[in-house]
Amino acid sequence: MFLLDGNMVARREVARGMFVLSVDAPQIADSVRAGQFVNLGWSPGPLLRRPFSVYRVDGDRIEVILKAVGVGTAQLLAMMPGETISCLGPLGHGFDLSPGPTSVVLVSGGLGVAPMPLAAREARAAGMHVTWVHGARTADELCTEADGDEVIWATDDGSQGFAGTAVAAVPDADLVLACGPNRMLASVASHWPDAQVAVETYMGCGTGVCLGCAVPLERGGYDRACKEGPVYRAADIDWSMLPAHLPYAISA
Amino acid sequence: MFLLDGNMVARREVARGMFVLSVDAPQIADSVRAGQFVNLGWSPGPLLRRPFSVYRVDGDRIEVILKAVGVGTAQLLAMMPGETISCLGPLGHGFDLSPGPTSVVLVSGGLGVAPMPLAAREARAAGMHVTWVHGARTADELCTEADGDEVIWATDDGSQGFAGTAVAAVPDADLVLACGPNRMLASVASHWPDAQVAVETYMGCGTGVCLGCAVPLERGGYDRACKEGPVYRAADIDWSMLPAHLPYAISA
Amino acid sequence: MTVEMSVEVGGLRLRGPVVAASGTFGYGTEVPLLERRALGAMVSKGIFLRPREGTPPPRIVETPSGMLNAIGLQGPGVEALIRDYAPQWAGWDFPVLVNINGETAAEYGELAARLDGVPGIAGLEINISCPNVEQGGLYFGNDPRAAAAVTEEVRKRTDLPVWVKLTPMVTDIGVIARACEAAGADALCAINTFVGMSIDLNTQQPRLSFRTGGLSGPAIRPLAVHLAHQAARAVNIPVVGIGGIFRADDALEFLIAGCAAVQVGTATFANPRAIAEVNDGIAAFLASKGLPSLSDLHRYLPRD
Amino acid sequence: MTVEMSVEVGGLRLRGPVVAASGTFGYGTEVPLLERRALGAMVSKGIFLRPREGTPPPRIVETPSGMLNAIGLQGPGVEALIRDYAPQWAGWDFPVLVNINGETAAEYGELAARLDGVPGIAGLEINISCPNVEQGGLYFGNDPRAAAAVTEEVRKRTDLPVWVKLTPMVTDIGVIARACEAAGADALCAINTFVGMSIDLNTQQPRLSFRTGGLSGPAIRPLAVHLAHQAARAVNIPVVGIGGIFRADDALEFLIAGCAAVQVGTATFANPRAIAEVNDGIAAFLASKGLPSLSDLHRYLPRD
Ligand SMILES: Cc1cc2nc3c(=O)[nH]c(=O)nc-3n(C[C@H](O)[C@H](O)[C@H](O)COP(=O)(O)OP(=O)(O)OC[C@H]3O[C@@H](n4cnc5c(N)ncnc54)[C@H](O)[C@@H]3O)c2cc1C
Ligand SMILES: Cc1cc2nc3c(=O)[nH]c(=O)nc-3n(C[C@H](O)[C@H](O)[C@H](O)COP(=O)(O)OP(=O)(O)OC[C@H]3O[C@@H](n4cnc5c(N)ncnc54)[C@H](O)[C@@H]3O)c2cc1C
Ligand SMILES: Cc1cc2nc3c(=O)[nH]c(=O)nc-3n(C[C@H](O)[C@H](O)[C@H](O)COP(=O)(O)O)c2cc1C
Ligand SMILES: Cc1cc2nc3c(=O)[nH]c(=O)nc-3n(C[C@H](O)[C@H](O)[C@H](O)COP(=O)(O)O)c2cc1C
Ligand code: FES
Ligand code: FES
Repeated sequence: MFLLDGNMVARREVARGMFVLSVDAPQIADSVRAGQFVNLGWSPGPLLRRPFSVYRVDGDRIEVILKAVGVGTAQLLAMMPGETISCLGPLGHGFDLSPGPTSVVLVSGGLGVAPMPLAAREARAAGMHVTWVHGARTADELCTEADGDEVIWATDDGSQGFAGTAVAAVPDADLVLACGPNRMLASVASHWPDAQVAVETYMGCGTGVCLGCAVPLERGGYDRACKEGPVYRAADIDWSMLPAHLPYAISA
Repeated sequence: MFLLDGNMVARREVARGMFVLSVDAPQIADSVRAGQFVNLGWSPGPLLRRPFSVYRVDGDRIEVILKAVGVGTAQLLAMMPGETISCLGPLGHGFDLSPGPTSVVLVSGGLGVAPMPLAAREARAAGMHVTWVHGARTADELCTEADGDEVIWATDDGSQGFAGTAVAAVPDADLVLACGPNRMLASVASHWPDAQVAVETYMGCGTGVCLGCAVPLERGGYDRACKEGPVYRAADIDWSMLPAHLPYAISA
Repeated sequence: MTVEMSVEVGGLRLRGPVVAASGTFGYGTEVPLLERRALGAMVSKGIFLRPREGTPPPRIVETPSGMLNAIGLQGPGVEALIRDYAPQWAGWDFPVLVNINGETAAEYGELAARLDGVPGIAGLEINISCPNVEQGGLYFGNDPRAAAAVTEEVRKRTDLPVWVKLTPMVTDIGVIARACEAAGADALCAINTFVGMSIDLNTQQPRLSFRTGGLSGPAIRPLAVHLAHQAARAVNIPVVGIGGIFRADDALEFLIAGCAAVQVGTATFANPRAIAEVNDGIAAFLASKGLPSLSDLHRYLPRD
Repeated sequence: MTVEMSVEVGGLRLRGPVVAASGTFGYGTEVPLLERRALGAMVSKGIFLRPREGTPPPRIVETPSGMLNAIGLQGPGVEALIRDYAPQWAGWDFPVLVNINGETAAEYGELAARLDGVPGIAGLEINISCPNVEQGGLYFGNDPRAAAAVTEEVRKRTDLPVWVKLTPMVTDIGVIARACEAAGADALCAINTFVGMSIDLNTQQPRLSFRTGGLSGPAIRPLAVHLAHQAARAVNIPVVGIGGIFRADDALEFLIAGCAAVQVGTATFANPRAIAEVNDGIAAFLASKGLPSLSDLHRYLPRD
């Protein structure tokens, strides 16, 4: 875990209202694994840091992908290159992509695309064939930066690719990885109990000390999304107790 | 009184660490009188607005002069041209420069120079001869934009002009106008009871509703700096009860 | 869609649920920018029987998302208020309540009697966050008996609607709320400021000349929503929610938490159009949810 | 200039005045970035006799300059704490206090007895902001008798230093402070979080599953400084100031207001180096004022 003041160096739009920020954060870029996240702070900014999956790594830079869904994300997107963002990370426990499976499907809804480029990189390094399934409400909300051996688009309104949810478009594979609104992940869990899913919760600290990020478990009790998670075996979560109405979920 | 979202169009340095911001605010630029102020707000910014004298007017633009003395002023100076500042004003009761006197001295210490360019303009319009007396600790803290028929510099360390306070350098005149740390104004009051001084207080609203900006009066009771002030007849203020330790006073 | 925003609060019909809070709106004569059409009512700056000079400066200090104030209830006294302001209020199209203050229950009663029947004065708001000199300076609002005594005294001396403004720094606001209800209050206002202190590191003394001040602003909003909710659960008269309302969403939290109306204070300092924006935002929210009137808004008031 | 920063607080000598607050630092094993040299002491997450699952999510919500939390005192219970954490603490170079919680005074007493003499445990902090099941759920900390009863019970069952952590939502914190002092507390900690509520406009329900939560962070600092000051004026034992400390200047407000030491909580979430920065900033301030030691700092404690 590192705490770095990173220079925000660039921003690009990858779907309607969806942007990628690049931030200089060498030690984090070096050590981050797919599914891990960074907790970002800036000044003047909100009191608490904001958690974001690391989207890509480019040399000394990490990238995060986001939309403006509230005060913090709006401020991040209003920043100019050259401004400083404090980066705490890498945090949490990412996807397990150790060699073994021969094929993997990366399923994402909306901003759930965030951890997938790193997952694709690691899966390929482990010798897997990567199918990328990405869904959104409509064509112009699809993140254009697809990164799979095979790519399947899904839109609720049928405006591009498969007409329906990303989950409904998933082909057979040895391994399923998913990220998106908790509602979507609950549906993944019912199809593929062994899928690895990256969940979202409100977070206080991101480092395991506040117990704010409770993930209700099937076996009873709670885990910390920031420490034991955010990636879980889908069937291990008690989905009925995980809130589905976080802002991110609304906008996805 | 107007409430305008003004575009910040330019910034220039006029002394070490002392800057002038230009903000588009047509109705305020049109109607402001010397000694009046604007209450500035921005987002994300502090809860309360920050009061600043109008320094100059340039077409549709008003100018304010400031140093970074705390959170709010630091944020203002970190802004880029193109950002928006909410301007409430003109506020308060400025200098009385109706025709009559033939000569006026404008005495300022440090940032107390703020209301003087407008005062010089109005005094000249009323046919007065304007002497500009401006003091600071040292030469590079003097605001370089002098604007009088005659200009007297004063520095505590003697590095430019008169060695000593601005007050000590004041020549004879019909009228004395002063602005600066409250400590300095108290000294003006003891020399020229009829001087017009612009005082500073903490302000809540700037519009007369909160009673936060109390100015203790010689005759007892309190006036509102934002409504009856900020300009007073020097001898009308009970200087012993007016705090002298506001940040602005420290930095002047 | 036009939304019915009027509401009946403790004997007064307000055209909208947004009221200007005492001490943050002067006597209603100062803020020219405000769109008055949006004002449900106004509460005037707190008044005593006699004129008061107030406290020496500094009187205010900013804190994170809030401010402390110690104005000391500066004011001209009730006679000047009746002479200088009430006649103006009589011509306005929204009701004006006077915020009354005293050092003994009898003083509150005298004020009530003096203000009763004066044209322009639509109601009284009792500020019980005043030190009770007969009880060694303890706030009236901290003790259910003292709060009830003041309310009763005022109730006896006037036919005007009586709102009682509760103090937040109590162990159980429900107890005080019920005591005031039983003593004849027509509505309760929750809450007044919290006592706070800020220290100047240079002088190593409090920043405020009065040492302590009342904390207002968004910082206290979650506390205020909770206390207003507790008060609303405890009584059957309307509760007016106050504390840190800057935007319509903030006001809606109080309304959903069981308040009949809200007051906006500190926000007016930062944004002289705050009251209008809050009012219009509430109407827009109701419209977006398809609710024809404010009274159709769901109130969250479990009585467990 | 090196400044002497050590301080004696309620039976413990701390190398510096900055303590990690309960519930914001886990069991001290999680935050790797912190420069531990700056820790005066640490208070562990609140513990009950038996394991507790805690409340369902959402457990936290951000508010202006603050946050609400309702963790529900999730924890492994005292036996697991003694087994898993105390042995680690025994090797650390700063004292660890355990924050103890119960539903009856007897439960607090049992916890104290169980923790007494365990290597690695340097002291106890009694969290009296717990509902007293024998008193219908009223907080122990709201009633001087209940607060004293808990303190006495714990005092009887342990030789460890006993700190009592006061709850802020009381009419007069001085009364509770004196009751705890008389019952044998070695130090007082002021304050715990304030109860608050935040409402989700979409669901028209509280955002927290527990409905209410504790407000912490800079929003409450002016209130906390006032309450810590009131407590420090009321008693002769040391008071540890808590509430919204993010920077050294904030801590200095509490120290000048009469506190012997401070605790830093929420700040650690935003800045994992906060404790070190606060500690170093206090030393720098003392040096800049030419004060050789923390004990030379002026305390502002008028007893009028
Ligand atoms: C492990 C993890 C990884 C994430 N990765 C991404 C990502 O790559 N891209 C992305 O756009 N978003 C991501 N999110 C969600 C993102 O953190 C929130 O959208 C963001 O915090 C909202 O902040 P705001 O100030 O704009 O919203 P506001 O609603 O104004 O925030 C208010 C509070 O709610 C919290 N909050 C709001 N929404 C969420 C949410 N969905 N999840 C967690 N906390 C929330 C904020 O942190 C803050 O405390 C991730 C969340 C988690 C937990
Ligand atoms: C009528 C009037 C005109 C002014 N004109 C100018 C000017 O032209 N140029 C200039 O640089 N400054 C001027 N000031 C002072 C300026 O308002 C303060 O320096 C500024 O508010 C400090 O804000 P901050 O956030 O940087 O400081 P902080 O110390 O962080 O502010 C904290 C709080 O203190 C208040 N405050 C701090 N210092 C002062 C002060 N000296 N006067 C009033 N409130 C203060 C702030 O408004 C805020 O509420 C004027 C003040 C008044 C009352
Ligand atoms: C400067 C100031 C003066 C106040 N004066 C009074 C007063 O005279 N009487 C009163 O009952 N409340 C007074 N209040 C309290 C407000 O009416 C209101 O209850 C409180 O500020 C919380 O609301 P807010 O956060 O919207 O400001 C005052 C508040 C402020 C900030
Ligand atoms: C997430 C969280 C958990 C907490 N858990 C406890 C606890 O278990 N026991 C306790 O006495 N206080 C607990 N507190 C209160 C803090 O110790 C502290 O008193 C409070 O947060 C105010 O300080 P701060 O503003 O610096 O955070 C908790 C606070 C937070 C934010
Ligand atoms: S966010 Fe604090 S423990 Fe996970
Ligand atoms: S600043 Fe509010 S009355 Fe002057």
